[in-house]
Amino acid sequence: MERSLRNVPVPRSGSGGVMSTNLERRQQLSDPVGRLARMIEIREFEGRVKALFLEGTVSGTTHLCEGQEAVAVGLAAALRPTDPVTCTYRGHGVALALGCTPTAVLGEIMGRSVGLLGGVGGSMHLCDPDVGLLPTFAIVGAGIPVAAGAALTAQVRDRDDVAVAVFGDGATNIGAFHETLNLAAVWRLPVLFVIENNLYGEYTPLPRTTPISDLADRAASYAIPAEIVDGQSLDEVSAAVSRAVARARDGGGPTLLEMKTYRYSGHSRTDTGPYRPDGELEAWSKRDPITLYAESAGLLRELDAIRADVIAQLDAAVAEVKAAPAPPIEAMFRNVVAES
Amino acid sequence: MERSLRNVPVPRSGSGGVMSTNLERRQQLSDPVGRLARMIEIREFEGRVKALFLEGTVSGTTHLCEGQEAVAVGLAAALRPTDPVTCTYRGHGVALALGCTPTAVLGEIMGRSVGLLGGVGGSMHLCDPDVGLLPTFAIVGAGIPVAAGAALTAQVRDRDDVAVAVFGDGATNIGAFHETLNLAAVWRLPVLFVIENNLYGEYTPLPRTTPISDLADRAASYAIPAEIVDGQSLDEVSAAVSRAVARARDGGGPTLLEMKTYRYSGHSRTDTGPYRPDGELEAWSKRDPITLYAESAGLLRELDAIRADVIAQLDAAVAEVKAAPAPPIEAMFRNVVAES
Amino acid sequence: MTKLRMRQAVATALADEMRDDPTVVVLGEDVAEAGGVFKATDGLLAEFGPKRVRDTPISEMGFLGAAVGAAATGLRPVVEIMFGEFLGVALDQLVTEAAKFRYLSAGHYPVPMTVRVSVGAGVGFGAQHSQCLETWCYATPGLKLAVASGPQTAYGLLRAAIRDDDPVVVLEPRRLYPERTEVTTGEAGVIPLGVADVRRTGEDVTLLGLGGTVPTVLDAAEGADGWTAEVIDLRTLLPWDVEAVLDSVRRTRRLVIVEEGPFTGGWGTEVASRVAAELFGVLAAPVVRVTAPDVPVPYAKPLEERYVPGAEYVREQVGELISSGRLPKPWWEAR
Amino acid sequence: MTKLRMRQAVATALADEMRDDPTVVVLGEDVAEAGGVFKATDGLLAEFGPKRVRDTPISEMGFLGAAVGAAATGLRPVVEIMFGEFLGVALDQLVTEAAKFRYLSAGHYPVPMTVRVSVGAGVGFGAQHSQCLETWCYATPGLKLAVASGPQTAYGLLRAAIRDDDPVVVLEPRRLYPERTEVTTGEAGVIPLGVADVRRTGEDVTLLGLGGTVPTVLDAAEGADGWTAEVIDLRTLLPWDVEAVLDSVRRTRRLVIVEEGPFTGGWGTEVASRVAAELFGVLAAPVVRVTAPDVPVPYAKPLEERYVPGAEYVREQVGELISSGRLPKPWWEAR
Ligand SMILES: Cc1ncc(C[n+]2csc(CCOP(=O)(O)OP(=O)(O)O)c2C)c(N)n1
Ligand SMILES: Cc1ncc(C[n+]2csc(CCOP(=O)(O)OP(=O)(O)O)c2C)c(N)n1
Ligand SMILES: [Mg+2]
Ligand SMILES: [Mg+2]
Repeated sequence: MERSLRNVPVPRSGSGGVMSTNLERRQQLSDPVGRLARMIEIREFEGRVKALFLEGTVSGTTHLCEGQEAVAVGLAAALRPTDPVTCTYRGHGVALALGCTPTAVLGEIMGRSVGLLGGVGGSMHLCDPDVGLLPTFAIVGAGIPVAAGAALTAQVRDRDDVAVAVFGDGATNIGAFHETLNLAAVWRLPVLFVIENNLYGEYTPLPRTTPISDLADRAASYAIPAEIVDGQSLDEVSAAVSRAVARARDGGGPTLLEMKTYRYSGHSRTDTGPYRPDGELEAWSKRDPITLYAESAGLLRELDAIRADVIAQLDAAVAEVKAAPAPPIEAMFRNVVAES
Repeated sequence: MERSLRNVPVPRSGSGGVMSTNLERRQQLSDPVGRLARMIEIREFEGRVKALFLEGTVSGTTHLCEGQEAVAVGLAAALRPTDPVTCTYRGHGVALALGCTPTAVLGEIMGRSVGLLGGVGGSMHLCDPDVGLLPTFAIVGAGIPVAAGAALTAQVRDRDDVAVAVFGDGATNIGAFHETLNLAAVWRLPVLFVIENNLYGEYTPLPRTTPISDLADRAASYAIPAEIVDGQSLDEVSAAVSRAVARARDGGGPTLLEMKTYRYSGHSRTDTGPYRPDGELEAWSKRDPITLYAESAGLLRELDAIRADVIAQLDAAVAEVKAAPAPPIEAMFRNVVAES
Repeated sequence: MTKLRMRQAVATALADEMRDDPTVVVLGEDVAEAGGVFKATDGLLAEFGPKRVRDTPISEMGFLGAAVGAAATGLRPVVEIMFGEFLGVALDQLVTEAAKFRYLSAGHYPVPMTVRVSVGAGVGFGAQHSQCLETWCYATPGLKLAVASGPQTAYGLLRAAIRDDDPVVVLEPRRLYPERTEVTTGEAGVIPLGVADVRRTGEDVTLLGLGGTVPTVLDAAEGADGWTAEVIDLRTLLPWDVEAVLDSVRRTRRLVIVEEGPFTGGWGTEVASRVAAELFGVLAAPVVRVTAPDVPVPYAKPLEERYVPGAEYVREQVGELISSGRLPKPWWEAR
Repeated sequence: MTKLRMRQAVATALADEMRDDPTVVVLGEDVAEAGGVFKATDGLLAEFGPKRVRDTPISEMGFLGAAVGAAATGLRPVVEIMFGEFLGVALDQLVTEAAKFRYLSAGHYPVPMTVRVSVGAGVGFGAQHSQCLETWCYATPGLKLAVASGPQTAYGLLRAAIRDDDPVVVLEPRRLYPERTEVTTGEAGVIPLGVADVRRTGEDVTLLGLGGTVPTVLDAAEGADGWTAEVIDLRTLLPWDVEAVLDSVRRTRRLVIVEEGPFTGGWGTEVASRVAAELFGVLAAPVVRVTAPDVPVPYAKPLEERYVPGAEYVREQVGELISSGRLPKPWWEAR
């Protein structure tokens, strides 16, 4: 008995300071202003990451999610911090939405000791057990079965957690997607499969790799419920997730949710998306999730003030991270295996 | 140009003797008596393999297909010998149907030099390029993408071959199934996916691993046509395969065919199928493919004579194999890499 | 002490851990209702019920990945991979996810998962169901790998693996499942990971076996004529017990490693290269790797029997090494 | 001779083979329209069209398996695996199917398939996109494995791989894609598989590099003080050029192998164990493996830079070996 307690993740201390902690930040999503602010934060955060990458301050790679903010925030708002989430390399937005601080996320992206993993992970590897974020995955599809496993824990240990796997449209063509949806259906696991259908896998548009256009249709192969969701509407995202979560907590098993969304930036690094047809980006920008939500929540007039606030905080975070040291060489030897 | 010719499989010499050659045997399927005789041959062959296994003459493992004869023979009858086929470890029936001689198949199962691979492969590894049989697969699902690749060759080289993957119901839960159907759909490959749905994957009934009962329904995920076929009716199998083959040769792309069938024996080796509900085997036996075909083809009265003939030939084959030597030690070093 | 077949020792270890720790669950194809195709999970469903003992679809990537997620969040799953080769459809979850989860979570999501894998030749299963494949796990920091060599090690290593807070692969040579010996069960039977076992003492040479080659090596030592061998069962390959092996070889000054897989790139290269480097100048003869030839595992019985190194062949190689001081040629080069 | 970046050398090799042989096709994620994420297939779609140059879904098992089937029936597919780790979701098709097809078809269905794989650290891609993973292909009779070390070898080995009648994996260290050197193209530029290349002659030690460590090793030899090194680019790991390495070490009597991956179980164990055994009594010092430490590849720049062995570190290790005759400690043990 005692031994198994070692499995329970140890809460990590927030990066503290005057900023809110990760759990406080999660709590802020219960309020419309908090949700709007978080979407703006993600947008502005990604802009800064792009600039830092282009100036050479961030090395390796980054995958930005501007345009997809409503999915991240709408999802996080409908979950509890104890609900485990797996996500991809395109995870900055989900991490921030779940509550990770900009300092901790940017710190990781820039490989600094203030990062979520102290800088040994990088942009594709974010993690924060306090808010349910399992290590994000750089392998397409790999997080899908892992989320099902987290749901298995809930089922076996009689917890009412619901696990969530967030992944892209392109990931629906990989074997792990198929195997996991089938397994989750057979075992009636409390898990949500959330597709961020942003129309592209890297530089290739969906129709060139996938013979159907509504990926939610694939749920029929596993007899599980599915919904197509307007991924640009935070409220619709939250509502759909809430419905699915309620069913799962109730023993009703898995759900597949297809969020129709769009990424404004290219796939990664310096990609600008030259493969996109003219006007596509503009058309999607007309349904920008931040504007849509500000409108529907009656917050259009507060928008500038909120943005100014967010920017001030982000600028402070950027400064903090830039001033932070890289991890010591020693850090690469930690957490390889259990200390004996 | 010349180099690529090395890719063309070199026809192997049949095992000869008074028996028909593999290509002659394939030709025999154009005749109803030939088809009936072949189904009986498979039934009787498997019975002999089982006995040889139980007496200890066959080592390792065997997977028998009694009850599934109409799928094997109906399929083979609707294909050309140049159409490439991938099949599983449960491949004795398909190999015999395609034309491999009983001596060559049993020789392989018994690890003798007269076997299809000279005895280095065993029961799970049969192969005969003359009749289109690629090496059979011991890994569930592995033959599915390989068949798609054979179809790719046809497409790129402008051949009108149609490739076929034969696999079990259980294999529809593995990633390779999903990935390949999607790929074949996107590329409109001339390939048939043939599910032998015999209701069990090893000792586990389908409903315990799969949340839907008609596996053909999974074709919708890839927007490809599918049919549910009475796998106990040779004529229906042949008709469905012929329709799908015609579409594929015509550039119409892949088809998924679900053959509803049943294996009379257990999964492998000494398994007797104790996990099957009472009466299930008896119910299926009432729709025995051999009897059904003899009836529909008006060959009931010829049945005994045909069987006697088949048995005589099989007994001769068993004797031939038993008398044949094991391969020399040297054989294990052949065909590892190209001889330089 | 009770007499157990290796497959029973596995089932007993599982049951003992499941009784001690309610978070231990068992997953795999046909492990529940059927008790495993090798009967190594027999009786578990009856005792622990369908929540903790689960048959899976044929979806190795799916259920191995589920085990990773379950382990990271509060269970100790034990997964059965029926034949080693099936890891080839699921390796990502083992080496790229599970092995790196602790690192990529700053220690917050360890993966206390055990993966039991049946391996090896000698039972006539052919080229795709007979390999050992230890090297698929090589060069993977974060992963541990133990190999059973009979009922006692199957029991003791498995219990240690389940208790370990990192992902551990336990290979079970399938031709040993029917082997029956006395087994110490309970705490006294648990075998710590990373510790080799000197099975027999001797003077002239250290014979190192792992898994399926341990019985062979003991046999070879037993029948030796003119020399005596210290026999070590390495038991754990990742991490392996460098000190125990060096200690022995420092005394015997000769090392012969017996492996069941192909020569090129086999697991023994790790041990051989390390020992040759650390004991340079101490060794009286080159380190010898007695292995199978570089071919896929052949099916026909006489070929498969020749493929797997046998006790007689080991004795010949050792004898030649000791008498000549030179590297003996393997049988397939002497052909 | 033209100056080419390594990624251009790859594209040129592909184009040259595709012109010579209409059965050569190229498959992979984003290899067609985008010309590859590393631009190593740039221009092929324009010249050879969509029938022969194909973007695939994200389905490594599916398209690698399709390549196996295509190769067995009359094409010579070249598959791009974008990052080495992705083989973890498709390994079965490579090692259990492709590598054994010739054997399991009595020679009738060889698999002349080439798998190009970008590998290695040094570009900040983190723990799941930075490994070399040569050992996943180890102990796999039937498979060949070559590793590019710059534009010329990328060109020459790839052409040989495509022409080879067996499945060949070609690893391309991704941090070398931008490297630009003179390249001999055409027949004269083809490099046979299985043949190592002596890049520099010297007397005191043989430095063996593979892929990404070849530039490091050349650099180390260049700046050596008080000793001279013979530098070998192994070029092919399966099968490796045993004779060339033995020849060199017979002369220098010292061997230092430089690897980019973790110490335990790295590819160098194969070479080290073989050389130590064959040249027992000839070596003047133990064979040294200079490697990365046994940790996942860290992201932060100073850590990643320390992780990958650099020229200076190689020189230190060699210097210590030569002066002391003893095995130098790796930097992480000296910490
Ligand atoms: C198994 C695997 N194959 C390929 C890749 C390379 N890759 C990284 S992201 C990506 C596109 C994924 O597209 P999608 O799933 O739609 O997610 P998005 O990036 O659009 O969010 C690819 C192919 C990978 N990381 N893992
Ligand atoms: C990847 C993989 N996993 C598991 C197995 C073990 N196995 C062999 S046959 C089989 C059942 C397959 O069932 P099905 O696909 O329905 O075919 P059937 O045997 O009924 O013809 C299993 C699980 C395997 N060979 N390969
Ligand atoms: Mg996408
Ligand atoms: Mg079945």
